[in-house]
Amino acid sequence: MNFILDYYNYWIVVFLMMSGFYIVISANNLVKKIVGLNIFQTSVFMLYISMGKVSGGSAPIVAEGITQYSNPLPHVLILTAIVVGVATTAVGLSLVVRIKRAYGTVEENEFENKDDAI
Amino acid sequence: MTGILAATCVAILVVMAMALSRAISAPTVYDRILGVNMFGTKTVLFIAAVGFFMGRPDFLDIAIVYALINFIGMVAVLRFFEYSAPVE
Amino acid sequence: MFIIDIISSILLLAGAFFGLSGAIGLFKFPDFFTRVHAASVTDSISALLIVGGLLLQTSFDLNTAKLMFILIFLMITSPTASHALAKSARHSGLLALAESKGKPQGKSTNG
Amino acid sequence: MAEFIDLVLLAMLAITALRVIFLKDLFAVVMLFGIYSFLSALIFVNLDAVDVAFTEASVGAGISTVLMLGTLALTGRTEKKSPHSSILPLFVVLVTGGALIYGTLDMPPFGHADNPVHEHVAPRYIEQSPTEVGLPNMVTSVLASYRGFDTLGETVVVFSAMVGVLSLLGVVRREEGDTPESGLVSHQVLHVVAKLIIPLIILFALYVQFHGDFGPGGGFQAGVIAAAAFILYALVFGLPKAFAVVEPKVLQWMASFGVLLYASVGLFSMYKGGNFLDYNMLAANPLSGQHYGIIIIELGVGITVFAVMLSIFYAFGSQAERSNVQ
Repeated sequence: MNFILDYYNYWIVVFLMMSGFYIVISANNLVKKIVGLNIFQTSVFMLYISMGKVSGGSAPIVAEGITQYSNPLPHVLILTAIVVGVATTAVGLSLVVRIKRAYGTVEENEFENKDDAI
Repeated sequence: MTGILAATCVAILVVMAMALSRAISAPTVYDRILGVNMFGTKTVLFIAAVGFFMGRPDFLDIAIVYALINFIGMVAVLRFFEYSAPVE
Repeated sequence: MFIIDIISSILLLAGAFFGLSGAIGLFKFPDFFTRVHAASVTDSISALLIVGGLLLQTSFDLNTAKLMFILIFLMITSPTASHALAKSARHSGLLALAESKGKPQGKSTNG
Repeated sequence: MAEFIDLVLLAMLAITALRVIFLKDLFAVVMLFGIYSFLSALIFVNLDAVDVAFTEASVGAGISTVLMLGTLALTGRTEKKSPHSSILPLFVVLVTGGALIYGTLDMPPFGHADNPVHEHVAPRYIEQSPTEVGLPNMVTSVLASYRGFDTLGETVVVFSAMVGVLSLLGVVRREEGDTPESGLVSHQVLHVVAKLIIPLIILFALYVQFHGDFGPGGGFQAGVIAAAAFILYALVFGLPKAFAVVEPKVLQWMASFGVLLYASVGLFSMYKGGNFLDYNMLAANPLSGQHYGIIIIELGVGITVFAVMLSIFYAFGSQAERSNVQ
């Protein structure tokens, strides 16, 4: 039982990561692929934050009467990673828009054999 | 008092789960939006209640952000949904 | 102090009850417009009651102001969102149960 | 209780992710992705990462979802059936997942205070930063002061994302009256409510910007929230009116100004005789120097993020409006 309590967080994170991965490699639509990429990314964030948690700890903002704080370092790394993540998502989506304009479709199997029209 | 707060948190969690199941399998697309919206407002209440339950209610800012983003997301869904309403 | 705790408990529990009844209404009611009705009305009242209950737990500091902000925000946006949603649905041709005479809803776009 | 909440939220996340796999209606996929972001932000709150939750709720659930919806308006809302069989992807995913699960068994157990992560630099940040930097919010201290150079890099990445999106899509300035149907014209109630709400949102963004040293918040979040206010305006009243409020050209200037403001703080501290981004040199007293430095660079970050998010939205929105006219 203790074993499960120690690791369930990581296992669910792996499950989410694999769901995102499955969407990325099996989806035919590019927008859905980007959603899958975001799901994958969020699960990585969750892995980092899980590692930073100290049980019985509190949020790393100094307040009276609190002795145990969680680790602030993963929080900093992930905070900036989220903003960079949305930036890359935006670039990816604008590529999707350009593909739609060039080929008239965003389904992978419909444009993969066409000539380079961009 | 903590017992009451815990009961409230659990009740809100149950409501969130029901709204989520509505958003997952809805008869019409509008029902789905309704489920998502309800999920959002209940999340706001959940964060507020859990903050008091855990004894650090300083983090109500996050609840405010949720309320705000939930509304904007709702407007965005309606706006872009009207654009692409004819199903291809 | 004791009285305030009791009042706040009653408000919190009532809020939870209304929230639950709204969620049940989301499943039980026959057509979309009645479901909007169930969801939006209970949403507002449960937000009012729960935030009200929490307000009594604060000691009139920054948290009180934030809770008031949440309350005002929810009281403005939640009914608006429901209204806009119902209006969009109506414009797109979704019919109420009485109008569609028991026929299945037309716009089933469930994937 | 914390574990129970954590478990319930993780279960909801797993169900949402599973449902996203099988849905073909992309509108529903994007809405469920919004729920997914909200749920992960809730988990971050539960795991004590309030700043991260703040960012995820505003950036992940807000901006990403709006951008995806804007793309869907252009690319159509249903996914066609894939001609490939799903056996091979499933096999790859199962093998990778199995390997990762096997890998987690070597990880330190969840939540123990003596894990390796908590032993290297973290104790120094927790113990020293309130006296060295003088701020209660350790995340802001580490983000803006100890790892200030890293954050400068992130700001530049965000800026270059704007350059990328604008060079791919471009912002088209439209004539007034070109699209009379622009915006949610028939929703009178939304118009009134949006006018009420937008000042409140901007006020809240300013609060987040300048209260970020003491509570959750900071430049990244404030920039996104302020951009969200303008996005709401553009959604309700139409892009041409939003262009009249903030011109796309102005946004490009603002984005560059934010990055330059950040970098110039670093150069100024070098001029004063310290290292790059050494805030101790900014004032006679090191603590107030840290304070000035953090406030100025957070302002730079806020301005850049605001301008970048809004101009990315403008780019997508003007594409969507153009396709609507055709």
